[in-house]
Order: sequence, then C-alpha cells, then structure tokens
Amino acid sequence: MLPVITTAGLTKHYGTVHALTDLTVEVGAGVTGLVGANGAGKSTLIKILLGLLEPTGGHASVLGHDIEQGGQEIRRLVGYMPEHDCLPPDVSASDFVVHMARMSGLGSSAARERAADVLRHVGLDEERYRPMGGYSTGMKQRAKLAQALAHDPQLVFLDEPTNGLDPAARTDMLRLVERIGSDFGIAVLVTSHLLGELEQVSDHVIVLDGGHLLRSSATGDFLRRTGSLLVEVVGTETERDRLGEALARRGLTCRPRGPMVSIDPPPPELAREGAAHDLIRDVAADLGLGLMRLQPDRGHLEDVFLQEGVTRA
Amino acid sequence: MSTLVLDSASRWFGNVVAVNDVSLSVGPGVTGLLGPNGAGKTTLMAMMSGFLAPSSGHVTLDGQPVWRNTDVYRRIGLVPERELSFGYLTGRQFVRANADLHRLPDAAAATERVLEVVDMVEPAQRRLDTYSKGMRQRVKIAAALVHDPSVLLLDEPFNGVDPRQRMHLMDLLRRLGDQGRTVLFSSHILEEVERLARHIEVVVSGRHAASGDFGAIRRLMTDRPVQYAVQSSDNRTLATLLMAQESVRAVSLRGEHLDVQVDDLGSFAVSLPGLARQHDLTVFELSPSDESLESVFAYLVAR
Amino acid sequence: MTSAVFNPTIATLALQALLGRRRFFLLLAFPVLLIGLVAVVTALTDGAAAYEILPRLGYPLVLPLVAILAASSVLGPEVDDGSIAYLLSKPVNRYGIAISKWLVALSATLVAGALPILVAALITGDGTRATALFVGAAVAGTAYSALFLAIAAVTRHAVIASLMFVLIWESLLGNLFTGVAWLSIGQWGLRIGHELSDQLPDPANLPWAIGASAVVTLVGVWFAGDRLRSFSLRGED
Amino acid sequence: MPEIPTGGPRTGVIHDLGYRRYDGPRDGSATIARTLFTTGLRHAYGLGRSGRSKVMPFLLLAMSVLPATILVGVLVLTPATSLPVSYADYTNQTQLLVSLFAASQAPVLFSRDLRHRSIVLYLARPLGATAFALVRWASMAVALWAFTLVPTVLLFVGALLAGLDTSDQVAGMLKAVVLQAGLAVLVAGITGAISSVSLRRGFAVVGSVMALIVLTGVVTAVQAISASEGAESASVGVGLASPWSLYSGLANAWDAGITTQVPVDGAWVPAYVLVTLLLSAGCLLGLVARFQKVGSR
Repeated sequence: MLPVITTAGLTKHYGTVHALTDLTVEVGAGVTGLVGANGAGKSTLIKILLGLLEPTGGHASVLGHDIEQGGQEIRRLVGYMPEHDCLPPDVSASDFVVHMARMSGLGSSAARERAADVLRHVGLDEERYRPMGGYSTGMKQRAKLAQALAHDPQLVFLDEPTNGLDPAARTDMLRLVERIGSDFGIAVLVTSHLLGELEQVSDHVIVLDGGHLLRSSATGDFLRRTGSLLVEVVGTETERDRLGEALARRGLTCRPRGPMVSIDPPPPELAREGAAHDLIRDVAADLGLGLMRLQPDRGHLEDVFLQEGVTRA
Repeated sequence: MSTLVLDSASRWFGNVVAVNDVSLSVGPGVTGLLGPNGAGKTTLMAMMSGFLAPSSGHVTLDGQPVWRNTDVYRRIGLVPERELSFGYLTGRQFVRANADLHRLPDAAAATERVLEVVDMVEPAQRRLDTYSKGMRQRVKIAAALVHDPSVLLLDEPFNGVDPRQRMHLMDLLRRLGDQGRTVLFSSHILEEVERLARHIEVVVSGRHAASGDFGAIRRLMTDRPVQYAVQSSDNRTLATLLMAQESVRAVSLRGEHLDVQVDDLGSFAVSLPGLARQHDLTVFELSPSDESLESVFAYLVAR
Repeated sequence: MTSAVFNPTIATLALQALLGRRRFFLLLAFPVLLIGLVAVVTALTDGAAAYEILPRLGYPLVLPLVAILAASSVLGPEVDDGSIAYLLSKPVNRYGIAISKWLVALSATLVAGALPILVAALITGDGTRATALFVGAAVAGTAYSALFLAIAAVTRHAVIASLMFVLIWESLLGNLFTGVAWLSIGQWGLRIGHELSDQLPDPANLPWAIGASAVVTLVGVWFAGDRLRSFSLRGED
Repeated sequence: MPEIPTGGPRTGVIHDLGYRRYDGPRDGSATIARTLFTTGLRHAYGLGRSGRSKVMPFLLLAMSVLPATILVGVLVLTPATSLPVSYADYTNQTQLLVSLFAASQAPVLFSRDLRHRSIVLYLARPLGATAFALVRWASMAVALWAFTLVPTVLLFVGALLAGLDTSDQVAGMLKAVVLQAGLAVLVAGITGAISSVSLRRGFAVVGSVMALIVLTGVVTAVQAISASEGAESASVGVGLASPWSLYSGLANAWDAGITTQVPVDGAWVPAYVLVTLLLSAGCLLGLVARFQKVGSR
C-alpha cells in the first residue's frame, strides 16, 4: 500500500527560528500520532502539508500529490481540524458543517445529508441547532472534528483534538479518533503533547523535538521500551508499602507513586514475558491484598526525550 | 487567615441552573475545586470573587458579603481565566498598576518582591503580548499576589500551560498554601488536583458532589460498581472463572481485553490474584476502564 | 468604601489603552485633517469661506466621531473580553473608575476634537466666533463622551449604536426636522455658544440646553459606574 | 449498505447506520466559489444569520427606500413631466445610508472569518486565499449594488406608472445602474480593506465612516470653496479624492443627472475613470495580500 504522506528533508525556518529541520518520515494508513512539546513543529508540519505554508527546503507529498504543484488537489482530499478556536460563535454547528462541506465541493443536498450524519457520528445531537458560541469545549472540539470529516476526506489532520477536554470527553474523543482510523477507513494524523494518550489510539507514533525528528516507530515499540509497571492495592499507604516491600524482597525495584507502586523494568532473571506479572499476582495472593490495578506505566513524552537524549549525546 | 463561605448558594441564568444549592467553606491551605467542564466551576468562582450575585443564598468572606463589596478585594487575589488584554504594557508595568490600584505604601518594592516570587524578574521589562502562556499565567498570579492577600482564587490556572511550567506553578501554589494562605484553584483534571491539593471540593452539574480529604474521597470513589479491563494469558478461561464470582455482574470480550463489571470491588480485588494463580493464568493488565470524573461523581451524586 | 473620585492609576491605564495602540493614529488623523484643511483653504481663499467647513464638517462630524472613538477605546474592549475583571478585583470605587475613564475620554475629545475646532476657527479669523464655537464644542464634547461611555458599558455594539445616534438622529433627521434639536447634544452646545456670538444658530432655549447637557453628562457617567458595580463574569458553562 | 426488502410479507431489515463513504460528484472550484459568493451576499443582509443581524441592513434599506416611495406617491397623484430627482442623484442624496450600510456590513464579510479564525478552515479547502478574498469582495460589491438598485427600480416603476417619457427614463435609469455598479465596486474595496485590517467591528466601522463620510465631507467643502473662488480645475481635481465625489463627477460627465460645483469635462473624464479603476484595483490587491498573509499564520 502506498504511503499516505512522505516527506524528504522538509525544512521550515522563520528567520532565526527553526520550526522544522530536515524532516524525513513516512505516514501510512490508520492512525498516526505526532507527538512533541508545544513549539516542537507539529502545527508547522501540518500547515506545510496542507499547502498553507511554503517549506524553506525539502519535499513532501500527500496522497500521491506533491505539495508544491498539487496543493489544491490535496486540500480537496483531506480534512483539517486546527488546534485553535476557529468557530464563529453566532452560527449553529449544523449550518456551519453544511457550509464547510459545500466549500469542499459537495452539492447542497449531499452536504446536508453528510453534515447530519457526521454530526451524529461525532456525537452532537440536539445541540447542533444552537449557536456554537454557547458550546462547551468538548462540544466545540466535536464541531471542529465534524467539519473536518464532512466531505469524506481520505486523510484528516487533527491538531490537538483533546486540548482543554476533561477526562471523560478526552476518552470519548480518543475513541472517536480510533474509530475514524479503523471503522471510517480514513487515515489520521493526530497531534498531542501527551504521548500517553496517543499510545492508546495510534498504530504509529512520530516524535518531534524542536523541529527535529526524534523517533518514528510503531506504537508497540514505545510500550515495550518503557517496561515499567504500576500496581495498586485496596487500602491505604500501609497496604501499599506492604506490597512494595514484599516485591522488593523478591527482586523488583519498587517506589511509591501516589497511592500506587511503580515497578522498574524487571531484572534479567524476571525478564521472561509475564514473569513479573505472575510475581505480583502471587505476592498479592500470599499477602491477601486486593489487587485493583496492574498496568504498564504510560510512558510520558519526557521519558522518550530522556532516553533519546542519552542515545543522541 | 481567611475563610470563604458559601451558604446554600445557587445561581441560575434564566432556566439554566449553573450552581445548585452549594454550601461549602474554604480555609487556609490549598483547596482544589474539581469538576468536569460545564459543571459550574467558573460560575462558582465568579460568585466567590464577587463577579456574580448569587440568585439565592450567601457568599461571604470572614462574614462579609462578597458581592458589591469592593473592600473584600483587600484580602482576595483573583487570577481569572480570561486572557490579559493589556498587551501594550510590560509585565512590570502591569503588576505595578495592580499594586497602585491597591494603594500600597511602597508599590515599587511590592512589585519587585512579587515578581521574584513568581520568578519573572528577568522578562518583566518585556511587553505582555510577547509572553508565552505560562509566563502570562505567572504574571497574572504576581498581579493577584502583589497586595499580599490572604485568599488566592485561581480559575483553571493550568489550562494550556506546558508540563514544565505546570510543575513550576504547582510548586508556587503549594508554597503559598504552606504559608497559611487560602488558595483555591479550579480544574477539570484529576491528576492536577491530586498532585497539588489535599483538600478538594467536587462539583458535578452545578451540585456539590463531594468535599474533604483527597485520599478519603478517592477511597470512596473506589467503593462503587466499576468497570475493569483485564488482559490475561487466557481470557476465555478467566471469563468463566470471574463469572462464577458473586462480586462480578458481567463479563464480555472486547478485542484483546475482557470488560468486567464489578459490583463489589473489595472482594473482586482480593479473589482475583488467587484465582489466577490457581489456574496458572498470567494477568498482563488490570485497569479500571471507567475512571472519568463524570462517571465517578455521577455515582456519588446519584447515591 | 473608598470614596476616591479620581483614580490616577485607572486614568493612566486608560490613557495607555488610548495611546498605546493603532487606533491612536485614527484619533490623531481627525485634528490634523481638520486644521490642515482649514489652513489650506484660508490660505487659498479667505477665512469666511474656510469657516464654513467647521459648522458643516468639524462640529457635527469630527467632534462626535472623536468622542465615540475615545469613549469606546477606554472602556469597550475591556468589557468586551472581560479583562476589566483585572481592574474590578481591586478595592476601588466603581464610580471612581467610571469618572477616571470618562475624564480620559473627555480630555481626548477636548484635545483631539474641541481644541482643533478652536485652532481652525482662529485661523479663519474672528476670535469671538472661534471662542463661541469652542465653548459649544467643549460642552457638546463633555456630554457626548459621557453618553458614549454609558453606551460602551452596556452593549458590545457601542460604536454602531453611537454612530447611529450621531449620523442618523442628529445629522440626517436633525436636518429634516427642527424639533430634533431639542434632543440633540450638538445643538445644545451650539445654543450655549450662541450666547457668545450671534454667528452660531439658536436652535433651542438656553436653560434647556444647559440643563440637558448637564443631565446627560451626569447620568451617563453615573450609569457607566453603576454598570461596573454590577459587572458579572459569565463562564462558558 | 441498506438492502431492499424482497419477497414475503414478514421480512425485516436493520439498516447500517455506520459511517458511509461519499462517492458522489464533487464540484469544481468555480462552483465552490459561486456557493461562497451566494452565502456572502445573503450574509451581507443578515439572511441565514441570527435575527438581530438582519436589523441593521434592513433598517437602512427601509430608510433609503422610504423617500422613493413618497416620491412615487406624489408623482402618481400629481401631474408632472419629470422626476424631482434623477436616478443617479437619488443614490447621491442617500449617500449617508449607503455609506453606513457598507461600513456596518463589511466587517461581516471581511472581519468575522479573520477574527474567529475560521479563515483557516476555508484555506484548508480547495479555494485559495486569493480566490477567497475576491469572492468575498464580489459578494460585498453586489450587496451594495443591490442596495442602491432597489430604490432606483422603485422610482423607475413609479415613473412609468405616472406616464413619464419611457425612453428618457430608461436612459437615465440605465446610466444610474452602471454608475452605481462602479460605486459598489469601489466602496466594497475600500470598506473591505479597512475591515480586514481592523478586526474589532467598532473600529472598522469608524474607519469606514472616516473614509466614506468624513472624507467626502472634506472634499465637498473644498470643492465648494474652490469653485466659489473661481479655482475651477482645483475644484474638479479635489473630486478625485473621495469615492462619492468620483461618483458624482462621473455622473456629471456622463450627463446622468447630477450637477457638480464645476462640470467635469475634457481630460478630467478619463482621469476620473482611471482613478476609480486604480483605487478599486489597489484595494483589491490589499485585500488579497491581507488574506494570503493571514492564511500562512
């Protein structure tokens, strides 16, 4: 299958500010996460790919079209959800999405039908007839997403779709992003500054730092690399510490983290897949502790920077 | 030392009830006001800072009403969520203007002192519109602290601030709380509140859902029907075993996971490790799949 | 309650809001245009012809436009985006805020509106006529700035509302129906100026003109202060 | 895909409500531009927007139609051989209303998208910044033209009903319509350029009022004074400086029923035409540059 996006040596400098430097990556179908701290060059990359910005150097193509010649054709085939606010407050989501679908070339009846469908898929129901100025952040994000999907693009750029959302809305949004990539069959490039949340939904993750490519690999690789575990048992600090001390005696390096115990990647004798898990299971059973959480430690962006920083130095 | 008290305070806008009969009292130390978006946190904050009259009930600071009482601002420092639109001022000019508005005897010294507290001395001669989000937040806090208030109210102070600056702000607020100030901040992110506040007040859909020590509430939160995602070396076998447990209401397979609905977390958690060991199953992952504030607190409200 | 009438800090901030942005140049354009025009015309022809510019253009259009710009600059944007909360979360008398902001708007109106009219009128000769017109402009500018400040405190569309008042009510309808003069700030000013020079028209009676100007000014500033006293922040939720 | 139920009476079908791909036709850029144009035109009159945004445009339209209605009434009831005001001059006489319409509605088309940043959503679609700016401008120009056209047509119908000479009326009316089109092009460019720079509605309106009403006041005053002083070419020359004096100057030159202080003739006529064109083109270039700059941010 052809890659959805390819870039070669893509560079963008604003005067002395280097927003992107010599970026060479490939993005395939499904959901691809683009991670980096604020100002890492994520939004710049998306704008270049949309043809809204001209790169200082290098090449890129989107859906087989070169960004320099095929800008208009690309914009016909992709959807874009910007990071910032972009909704006029006095228009209803329904009217707005219909209008935006028409701006992508759909006829009036097709635009109406698709807008209604897409708004249902993103989860805006009765409120879609109200002016968007009164929307909560979650509803605004949904409306922004709906306009990006209205014309049935082959690829969507989602810039920080979970920004400002509370945990419930964040989970919903991530699930939606996952569905767009799998059920809807639309390739997704989604940015975030939280690696943890992109791990849950993306097949592939690209990490940018200060405009440089730090890493581009399948999501599973990130998880395997971390290797730490988080364990929580029912009770107070007393129970937490009992568990931690018992695990430490069995050869695991433990430290308390809030109500949980954080366990470092196991030593070689416990490196077999599942060995550490079984050990935790057995210790909990022996001590009669209620095990209420056992999960891999969600890697944070900072961790990746830490690791990569060492290898790059 | 000051105490902010809400006594059966409600606020409605037409038929929309944003805050519904909330009674609470905020004393010295750091308190987190926690709730999902749209729960009424901003409305509560506006009432506490005197920018909204309660439709019914009372909001008082040390016994004095807050609404239309400009004197309370001698004791309150407010950090609104709104952006600064004074982009044409430098950080120092902005803080100094706040000091002057309080008619501080030595406004210049107070300005420098507070700029140091938020670690903004060096960028203070730059215009506000050149600041990053985190710098603007710190200048806003400096402006709110310049008259050494006993109460500091912050509306969503960490929104849009990147992780490094967030840590910095949290340290600052913790220090202020340790000094015996009443620090109240609102947030919709559980982890933020967890890291900063010992005492929390929770609002859901305009109602006061929970109040008290963070740890205690967290324990209450676990004592409820929960949904778990479990991944093991043999999901089907584990499903059969779990279904036989009285604490489990339902089990279903979803992709590589088992979705388990648990009625009694305590006995489920205790029996699971033994059960798995007995049948030689490796539990790769066990995590509550429904930890969102809304669902957690919806349960507390419904009780 | 602090009983400060004038708050220098508020006034300084208002002044910075007025001078620190691009709109300052818009404000500056008015006097430059007016004085330049009158000077050029006087040089090319004579003062009598040049004077005609003032009652036709300077007084009915430039003066109120300057007042609109000044009043909406010192209050409008802050109320609009809620950042006035930074000023209001202080132990400062709300009427004091209104008065301080009004004084800044008034000064701007006098400096960029009334003073250029005086200078321009002096260029055309006849000092008495110039003084009379200046007094009229000062009176009208006072009432205008208070009225537009009050409008800026209530509606986000303050500029449009104020413009409609000046262009449609005072200019268009005022030219068609003489009765409008009784409810026209510009005409009250002219009536007061008429006391000094007969060359100004006499559209209404004097006590009415004085009384009405005073009432509009006082009520306008008081009303703006009262709106600030009840200023409410509403969240997104 | 939904299946058509076939066969026996007791069948049922559950339709798939999942995401559906769209493989229907997609319009080209020209059609998209036409849609954007129509929407912009409607929005200039508050159509398809909130009830409150219809108040201003229709209030102004009603005020500009009212005198024409009265004139037509008088014309039909009393014997007359000509209209008391020419078609072109009617627009000139109501210039305050036309100017206010342009000043208050230009921010709707040129500030809103920039202020709320929805411009980015447009620019991420097939139409580019240049096309967007041009289409917006076309919407505004046509909205303005329509604003002047309504009372003109009303007067024309009234004149025919009153039995005035048809060929005279047709000629006068057509001349006015062409002149109004030129005016609309120019004023749309000026107010559009101002609104796209000043995103606060209030300041955009004051800016436009300055460029249209105050400037015209200045020009008229200077024209009158130079004419009375006998400086005729100065009087005509100053007329190049404001859109309304350009309009009345051109109407005078074309014998469309407007009398200026000093007749516009000879080499002044091409000068007036040229300045009108250059000014319009300049505003358009400014608009395009502005939207391109914002789009790349």
